[in-house]
Amino acid sequence: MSLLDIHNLNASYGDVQVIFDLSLKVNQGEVVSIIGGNGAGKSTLLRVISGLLPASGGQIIFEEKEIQKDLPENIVAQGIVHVPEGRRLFPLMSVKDNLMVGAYNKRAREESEQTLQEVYSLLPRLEEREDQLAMTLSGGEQQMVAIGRGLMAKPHILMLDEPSLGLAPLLIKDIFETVRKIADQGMTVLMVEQDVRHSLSLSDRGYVLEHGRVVMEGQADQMIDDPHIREAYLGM
Amino acid sequence: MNSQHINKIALLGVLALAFALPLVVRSATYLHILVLLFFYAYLTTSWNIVGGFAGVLPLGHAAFVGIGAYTSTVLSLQYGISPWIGMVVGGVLAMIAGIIIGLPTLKMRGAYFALATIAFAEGLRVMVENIDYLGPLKINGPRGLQIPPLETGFSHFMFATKEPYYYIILIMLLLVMLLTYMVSRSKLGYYLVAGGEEPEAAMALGVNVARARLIAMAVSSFLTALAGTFYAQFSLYIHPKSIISLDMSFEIAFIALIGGRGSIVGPILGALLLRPVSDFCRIYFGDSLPGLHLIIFGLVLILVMLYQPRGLQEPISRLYQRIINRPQPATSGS
Amino acid sequence: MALLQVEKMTKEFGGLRAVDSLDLTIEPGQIFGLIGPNGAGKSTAFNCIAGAFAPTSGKITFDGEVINGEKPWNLCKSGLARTFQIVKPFASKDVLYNVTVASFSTTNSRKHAEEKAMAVLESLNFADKKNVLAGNLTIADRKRLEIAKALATEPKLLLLDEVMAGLRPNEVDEMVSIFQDLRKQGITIFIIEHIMRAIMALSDHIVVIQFGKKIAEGSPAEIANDERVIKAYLGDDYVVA
Amino acid sequence: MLYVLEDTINGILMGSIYGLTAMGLTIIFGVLKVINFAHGSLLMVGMYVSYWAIRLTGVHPYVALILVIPIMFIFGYSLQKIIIRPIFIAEKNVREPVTVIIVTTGIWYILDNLTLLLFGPQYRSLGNNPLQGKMLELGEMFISMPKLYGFVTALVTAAAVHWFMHKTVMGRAIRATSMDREAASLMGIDQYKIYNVAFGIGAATTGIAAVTLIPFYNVFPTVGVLFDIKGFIIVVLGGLGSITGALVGGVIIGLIESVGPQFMTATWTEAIVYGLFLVVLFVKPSGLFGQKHDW
Repeated sequence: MSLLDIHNLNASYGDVQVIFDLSLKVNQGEVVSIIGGNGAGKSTLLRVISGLLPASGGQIIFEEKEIQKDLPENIVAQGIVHVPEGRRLFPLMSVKDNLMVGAYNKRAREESEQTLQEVYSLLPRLEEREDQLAMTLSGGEQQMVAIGRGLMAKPHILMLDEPSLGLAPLLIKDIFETVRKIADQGMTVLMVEQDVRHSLSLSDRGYVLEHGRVVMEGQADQMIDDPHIREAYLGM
Repeated sequence: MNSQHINKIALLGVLALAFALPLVVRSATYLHILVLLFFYAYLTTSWNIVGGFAGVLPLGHAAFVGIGAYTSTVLSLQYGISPWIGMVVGGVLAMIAGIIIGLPTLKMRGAYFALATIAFAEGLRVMVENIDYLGPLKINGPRGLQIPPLETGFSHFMFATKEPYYYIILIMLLLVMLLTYMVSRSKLGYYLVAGGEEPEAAMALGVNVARARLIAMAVSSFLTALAGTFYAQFSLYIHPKSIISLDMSFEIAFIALIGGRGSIVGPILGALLLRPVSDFCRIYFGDSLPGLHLIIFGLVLILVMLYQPRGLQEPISRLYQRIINRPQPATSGS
Repeated sequence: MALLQVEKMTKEFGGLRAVDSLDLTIEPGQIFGLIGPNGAGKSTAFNCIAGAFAPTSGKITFDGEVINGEKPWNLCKSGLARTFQIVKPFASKDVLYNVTVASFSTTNSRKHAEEKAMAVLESLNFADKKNVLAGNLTIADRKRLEIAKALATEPKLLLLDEVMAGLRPNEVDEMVSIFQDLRKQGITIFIIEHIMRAIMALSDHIVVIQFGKKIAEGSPAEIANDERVIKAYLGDDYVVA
Repeated sequence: MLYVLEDTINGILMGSIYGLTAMGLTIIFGVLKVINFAHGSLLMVGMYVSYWAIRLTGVHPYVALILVIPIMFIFGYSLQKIIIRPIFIAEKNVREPVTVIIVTTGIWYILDNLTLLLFGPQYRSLGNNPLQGKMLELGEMFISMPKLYGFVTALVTAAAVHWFMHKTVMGRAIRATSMDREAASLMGIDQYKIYNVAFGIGAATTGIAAVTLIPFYNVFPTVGVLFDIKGFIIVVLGGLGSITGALVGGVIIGLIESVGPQFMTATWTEAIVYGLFLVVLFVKPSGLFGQKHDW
């Protein structure tokens, strides 16, 4: 049994169906990338898993329990943590307070001080800036806080939505390096990315989404140079 | 007989009933209640042009009632000018006030606009309470103004019985309903609705939303002030606390919200529902259970907002449609 | 003369440059595509042109007039119409009412406005839905309504912001043919779209932006094989085969 | 000259109490983004609770806080949970929750008139109490003791709220929710529970304000209306959502009301307050302090 198992998932915004009969799984300890062009439904998929958007059909099974009807706050409590697209930090709170809010769920709260030290040792820059307001950070630093905030929730699976979005190439390398470190510590990661090359190079497996459907899946190292991916992105 | 015919007959029937009512209702008390019912229906219909179609929430319309009432009363008491003329002057003054207040506030988010209108009305009330003389004009501060019933007759807008007042307010109500009906089918009406529902989209389609709202505000404040003159001539006594009161401003909004914002019949339904509650509670429970009608207003308001947020007009017109369509199932779409 | 000329347009949000010195030239009769990865600044550029906000610097000329920071309702009257990425129907009113709001921009008479609205609906094969409440339409129909509203303002230039997002493949094809028809009628089209298949099929000319800057422009075939474009979309380590 | 100084001091003291009465309004707005039109009624309820708590137990007015704070917290919490929450859920996708404003107006009408039914229209005053008529003599100036108590209480309450919002898990969760509801829910925060708590805290601070008022202010069913409108003015002056703004806005009003009568009849000061409000609304609708979360 996989850690996360998704069967025939459907989801809509109002009457716009965005996810069609989508199935996917993530095993314990894996890094899985979901890639695909703009508007393919990647972010929506993460929003459905984390409960922000209700599924209109299908099942999401996490640690052998159906969760597709649970509220976001309960899903976090069970160990699925979603680092949203665009960071979504709390702009007028300090870096440290942002991180501490991450440890809101009961499971994480008791160990929050210890987790904070772990996050600081992984991302030392955050400790230097712990009293700074989140809105005053650069884009790369904000993404680090967002990832750190996600780790504070003690995830069993960490879902990252376009961590490289809007960052300059050098910073993108930093971010992927961080993701690599987190994965090396044994964290299961489900990542949505546009940066095909980087994300697949640190993943075990990958899925390609197009129009809300899985059109390709496989071992990451085999997918990385597949010409079909280019076609999926550029339309010809 | 199709549903259009039934509609016409129903409309004529209601009109005939409204005009015939004073022949049946001989009690001055009931006639008084009916006059106030129409008065509130009129006010709410005027309110609806800006509060309903334009989708903002004005909560200070009593200010315009006050402007109308004071203008015509001062002009008639001091200069012997017929209240009918004073009525128009008051309307124009209220329109100017409406434009001044609307110019900066109609662009604001709803809550700010609501607060600004409340502050305007309250500020006006406080000022009237403080002013005995405005230049040569006697306002008489907190004591209010009494209109001595000297000469009756149409040109004096003064009558010995209630019936003429009944017909005047009925006709005023019908005219203002006709006007809102025409507005709702005009470019202005379309622009108000569009700007109220999706301002950004409306602007992209050529709608200057702020200007449309300002026009609506001007029309609405003008019409509201006319009722102020009526009220002054009907009650023969105006007083800042009663005519520029928050309670009146809120009651107008409540009637519209419960009846149905932005619909032509909504204000009438709301007034038919709430006014009798208020009057009968006052008559029968005024001493033993003071404020009962306001508790009922509050409860009805909350329930309507919870279960029929677009007002009672919607389920009632659905019910009406079902009744008139029952004999022969809906035939054609044209 | 170009219908729309954008010169050195820059838009900053609190120090962040969303659009950086962008130049675009749209000729009359063209279908002009603007693409770029997520967060590249496409929507910001679009919104500056459509008048939703004023650019920080630069010059936008439409039909011979400088339109920087012009109010949206005036832009509409001068012949520039737009659609919204998130469709914004007047939900409590029916389709005909929605389109009539738009056609009022050229007339004061309700009768004329309604007639014109009907003509637009018929041209889009949409007349049978005229009495349906906009709030009850399917997504494909809402997108169609969005286009009908824009057309009813009688535009010279139609700005389309992701009108195909959320459509099924056959609906996308239908949309593509609608735009091709519109071009035949002489309407110039400026389109932002994520569905590559559609934009590649439609456009005469495509500009690609990343980090607010233009990185490539040309015909669809040129764009699809441009190394910078491929790297922008697939990551800058991507090996271009 | 001395009179002006005395009036200024008393104006600042009374103004800080005004600020305290409006603090709950600003907290609730900061989190729910809703102007609670029933806020004055909350104050009125708080004053009746304080009045009866002090009357029935005979304790020093400020000791009654032990009862008033929890009662008002529970009252506010339940009001939000039972009446406002369903509307919030129904209007989840609406940009501006105007319906919620309307519903709070309904609550205002119900509370005020229910109180009228229960306690009648008469004015009640605490009468004999340890703070009644107490004056502090500073040279030749007389400073009202109950207002001085109120001033200190307002500052302590503001500091306590600030501490709570910054140093506790719940406080941080409230701040997070006020900045980004969706991101907060991704952190495991139940936004509706946060609204309940924020409403409870808003009502509790209003209860504290009621206790500071009751030693020198009459209570009657419509007492809230006076403070309701004053409260709107204060929070808009100071900037909706800002606690410092509420205190500063309150002090501005207090000063106008106490110093103004040196130069004009007292009722005119009220008109000036409305005028100032409209001017701020037109010129700087975000208020003097903007919509900053300084808590």
